[in-house]
Amino acid sequence: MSDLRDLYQEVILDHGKNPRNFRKLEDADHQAEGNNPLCGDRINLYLKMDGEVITDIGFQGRGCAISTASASMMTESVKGKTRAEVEALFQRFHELVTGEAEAPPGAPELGKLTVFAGVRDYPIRVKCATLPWHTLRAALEEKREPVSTE
Amino acid sequence: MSDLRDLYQEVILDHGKNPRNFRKLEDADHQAEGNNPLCGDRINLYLKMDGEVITDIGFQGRGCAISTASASMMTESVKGKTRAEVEALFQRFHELVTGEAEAPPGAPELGKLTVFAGVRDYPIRVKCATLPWHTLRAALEEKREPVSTE
Amino acid sequence: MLDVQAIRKDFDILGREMRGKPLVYLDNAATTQKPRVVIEALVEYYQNYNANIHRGIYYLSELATEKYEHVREKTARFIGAPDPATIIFTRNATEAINLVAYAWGRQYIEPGDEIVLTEMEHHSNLVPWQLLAQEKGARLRHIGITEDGRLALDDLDEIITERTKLLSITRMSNVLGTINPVKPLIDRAHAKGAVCLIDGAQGVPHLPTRVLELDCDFLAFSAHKMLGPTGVGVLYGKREWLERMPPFLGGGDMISRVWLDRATWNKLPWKYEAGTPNIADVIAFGAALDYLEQIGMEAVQAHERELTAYALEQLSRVPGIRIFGPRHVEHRGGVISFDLEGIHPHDIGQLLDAEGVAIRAGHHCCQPLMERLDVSATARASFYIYNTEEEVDRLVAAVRKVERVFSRAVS
Amino acid sequence: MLDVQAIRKDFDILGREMRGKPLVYLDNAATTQKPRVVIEALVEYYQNYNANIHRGIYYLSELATEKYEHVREKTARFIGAPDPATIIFTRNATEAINLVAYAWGRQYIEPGDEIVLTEMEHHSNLVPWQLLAQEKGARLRHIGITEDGRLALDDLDEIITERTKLLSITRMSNVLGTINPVKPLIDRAHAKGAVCLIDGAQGVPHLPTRVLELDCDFLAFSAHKMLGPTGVGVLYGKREWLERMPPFLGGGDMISRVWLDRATWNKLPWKYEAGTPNIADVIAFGAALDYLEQIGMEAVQAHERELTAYALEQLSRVPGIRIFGPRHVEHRGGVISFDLEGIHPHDIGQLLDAEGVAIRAGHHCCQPLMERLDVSATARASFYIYNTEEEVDRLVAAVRKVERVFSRAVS
Ligand SMILES: Cc1ncc(COP(=O)(O)O)c(C=O)c1O
Ligand SMILES: Cc1ncc(COP(=O)(O)O)c(C=O)c1O
Ligand code: FES
Ligand code: FES
Repeated sequence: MSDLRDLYQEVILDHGKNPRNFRKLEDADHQAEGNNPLCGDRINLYLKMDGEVITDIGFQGRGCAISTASASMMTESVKGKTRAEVEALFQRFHELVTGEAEAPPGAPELGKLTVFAGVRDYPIRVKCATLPWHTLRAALEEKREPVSTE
Repeated sequence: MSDLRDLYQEVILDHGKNPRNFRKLEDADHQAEGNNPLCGDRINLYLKMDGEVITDIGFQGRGCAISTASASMMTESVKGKTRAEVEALFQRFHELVTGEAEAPPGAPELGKLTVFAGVRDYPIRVKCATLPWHTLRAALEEKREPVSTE
Repeated sequence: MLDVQAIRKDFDILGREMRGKPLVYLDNAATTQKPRVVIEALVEYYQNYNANIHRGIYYLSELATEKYEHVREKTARFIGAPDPATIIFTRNATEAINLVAYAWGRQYIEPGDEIVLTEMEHHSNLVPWQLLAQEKGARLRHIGITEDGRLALDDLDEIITERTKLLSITRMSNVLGTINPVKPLIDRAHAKGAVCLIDGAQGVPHLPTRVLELDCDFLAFSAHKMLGPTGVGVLYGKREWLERMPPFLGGGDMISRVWLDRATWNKLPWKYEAGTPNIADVIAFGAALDYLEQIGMEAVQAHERELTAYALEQLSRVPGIRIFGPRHVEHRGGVISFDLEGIHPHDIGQLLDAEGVAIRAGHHCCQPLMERLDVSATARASFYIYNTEEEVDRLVAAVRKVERVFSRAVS
Repeated sequence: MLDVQAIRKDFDILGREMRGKPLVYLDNAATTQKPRVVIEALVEYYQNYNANIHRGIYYLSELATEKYEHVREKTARFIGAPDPATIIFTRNATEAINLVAYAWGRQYIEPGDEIVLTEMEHHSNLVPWQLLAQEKGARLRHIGITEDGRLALDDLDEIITERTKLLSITRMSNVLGTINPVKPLIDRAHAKGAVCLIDGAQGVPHLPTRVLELDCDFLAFSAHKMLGPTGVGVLYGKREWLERMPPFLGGGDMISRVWLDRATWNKLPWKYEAGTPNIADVIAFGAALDYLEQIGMEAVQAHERELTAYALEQLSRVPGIRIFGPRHVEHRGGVISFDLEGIHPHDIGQLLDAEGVAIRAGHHCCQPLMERLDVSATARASFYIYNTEEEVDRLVAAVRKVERVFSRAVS
């Protein structure tokens, strides 16, 4: 499965199997639900904010390795960031996985998230990788309707 | 139009242009309406019977050369015939135009009607040739519903 | 101008014979022929990447999905619709109109409402509204036609009123060739608050179409009348209507979530595409659109107009002929209905067939119009990009021959 | 037994590569591949006699009409229907079911009536009835399923009752592979006076089908799942129902006479076929039917059963695998749904794709069944006449590899 190594990198497989921050925050002050209509997978995202800054974040739901790893690594990346920083990060991530921009591996802002670069060759899986991010944005905007990735 | 000579024989063109018995019988005791759903053409048939014998017959309506000629020549052939004779004649005519049986030109029962043998090569026109006959049978059976050729 | 000889080379069927004579195909209003690229697109699909689309996670399915959805974008561009999600693929124009009659009509038409049609509509733009009107207790109104086959606009104020909920009219008559002034009619109907559907089955294949300029709420047409395969129709609809309307057919692909007793709907356009779509033919339709776009719809229209002017002139000299529809070529597309005195159109068609000339004879799915013209049928020749003046000459010669054969019989 | 190697030669696509590996196509429940004769039938039609059918009075149109109607006879014969007029061509199985829901359902379903479905139905056999039930105030009932994915028939007396107006069930599950005992269920529903529709989308392509023996009132299926082109579905209906039901779509061809404000209907089967049909694809479907008939549906079923038994055996040895559906191969067709512990089916599908193995991952348009199985999706391999044991081996090897790749990550 040589070509697939790019998609299923070790770190993705690891986060897919052992997602970090996989928990409901009982005292969340922001939350949102996201779903991927293509596969029916869902994610619930919970946030605690201090002003503009995300102080805690957790998620639950079921999804594939890509979406679970993306959610897991996203929670790690955004903790302690402001809304504006998250938004900027989302833009870079989106460019990375859709292949709109060539992010050199290790692009400073993205950090470990560059492992998702392989997704760009699998259009259907782009939705998997971005689902947690769309849901995060919805939580920040306090959307009530579940968001979906289309 | 050499191949078409068989279909549009002189006698058919003549009856098509100058149909015989093209009139409504005001004192008809049997009548029926027929229509060809393929083209929307219609024919009205009027009969006077004496017991089992057709003593007078007329038709009206609009149709192509084939159906008009067929109606015209049919009226000439069945006048004076009994129901049973008409039914036998219809069977022979049907075999002729559908090509189910090879009727040698001038087959005695069919008489002049053998000019319709050419119809067999044009499946769509079989309905034109048989429309008057279906309508005649309906008139004999005193059907109230308009008949159609399918 | 079109390079018609080059175009003809793309259509193998035009080189074949019919009844031993070179085929002259003049039944384009019924269906057009298909260029080689369209046929090849079908073969390529089935030989290389046939797979069911949407949600397939393997390469063939991804490719098929991408190609299928790409044709939606092409279709949108072809009619000037900015948003591909407003393009719904159906089986044919007829189904597209029925979709509106069911999904929009059952929701928004109420007793006493009026639906405005014309006397020249195709059965496909009459019967769905009759069924709807009967079900809802609505009333059908019909814009009449003038002696030369144009819409009679004099008493329009009485027909399009506050009670009008829908105006559904053809862009171009498939019998008379009349090109209708749909834009001012749409404006008038909109001013009264009505919704407007354009039956583009004849319009879209022959005239440049910009839905935003027309401002129609819905537009229906068929791929097979514009070089595409059979089995594909298109419904364009304004997003606001497509969002508000309930779905039409229920099933796979048109849903978002399904429970045993209820369901929620997919986004546009999939909300209206239930079950496995006609994948191969939609993809091949893309090749037809490319072909037409390369020629340019202005050029298509100009070519047909020239041919029609020539045919009208030549045909009008045939003894006993009667030509229906507008006298001036600016008011018509490449469709010419005619009859010959005392000769049934089916006999004309049969005799032309023997000459290798394929035309249509019949009511052309416009029985009320036949009634209005006081005929049971007409003979109809209709042109497309590959037809030539020589073919018109063959038509005219054949029609003259019909006339001679039959006049012999009168003597 | 089938000569599978000879069969494979008729399918060019089976010789191609996917992701650099020879293609193993195991998504036949979604759509099958098409043999060369089917593709050739399309090309032949478009190159030689493409024309609109019915009422065309020239040679091409007569030929096209004859071929199109001839396929109706073939279709009738294929399912043992004595009368070709009881065969209606639609776009797909989904449209065929919706036709019944609209034309029959709107006429005969009343408030309080019950419609009996099962928990394993495809969305296409759920959503149309949900829409109907909501509109009419009818109630949906569902036959449940057992642990091994068969219909739970214990409480049938409570489900099929005097209130049952319709039983609509699938002959074979597209997820579990379960072949349902439709005949006794139909008899039971008939005894209560209900009408019975069989969703034959999976059944007809894989099992011999005799409608007279089944005694179903309606049967729906799709050409594209049985070697035919996309864009063709079939509805078989008993003549008494097709005669009594109102039409579904209104438009050209389905009428007898049309006035401006009303119309009368054409005879069967045309009453239900509005507008230009999918002529080319119906004709090509004829070639698919010939192909299957030549093989024989008993042989098709036997081949699939053998392959399924082998696959079940091999797959069941993969660590962490869970196989859904009946354990015994007599109760199932060639569809195997499975998952691997802790691995999402989409990841399985993706990794199999990289091995050249095309399977489907997802809810397979059966969300309520997924709910019942307590999964969000399954991976599904499904077979047809051209699949081999070697391909099953490739599948199994690939699944094992998936398992290894992912278990690495746990360590
Ligand atoms: C059991 C079943 N019913 C109905 C359908 C719908 O078939 P189509 O998408 O061809 O309309 C399918 C196909 O996915 C199926 O498997
Ligand atoms: C004006 C018009 N409307 C609608 C239709 C119906 O098109 P289709 O048969 O492709 O549905 C036609 C085609 O005959 C037409 O000419
Ligand atoms: S497959 Fe569902 S989110 Fe990836
Ligand atoms: S064409 Fe109408 S009866 Fe012959």
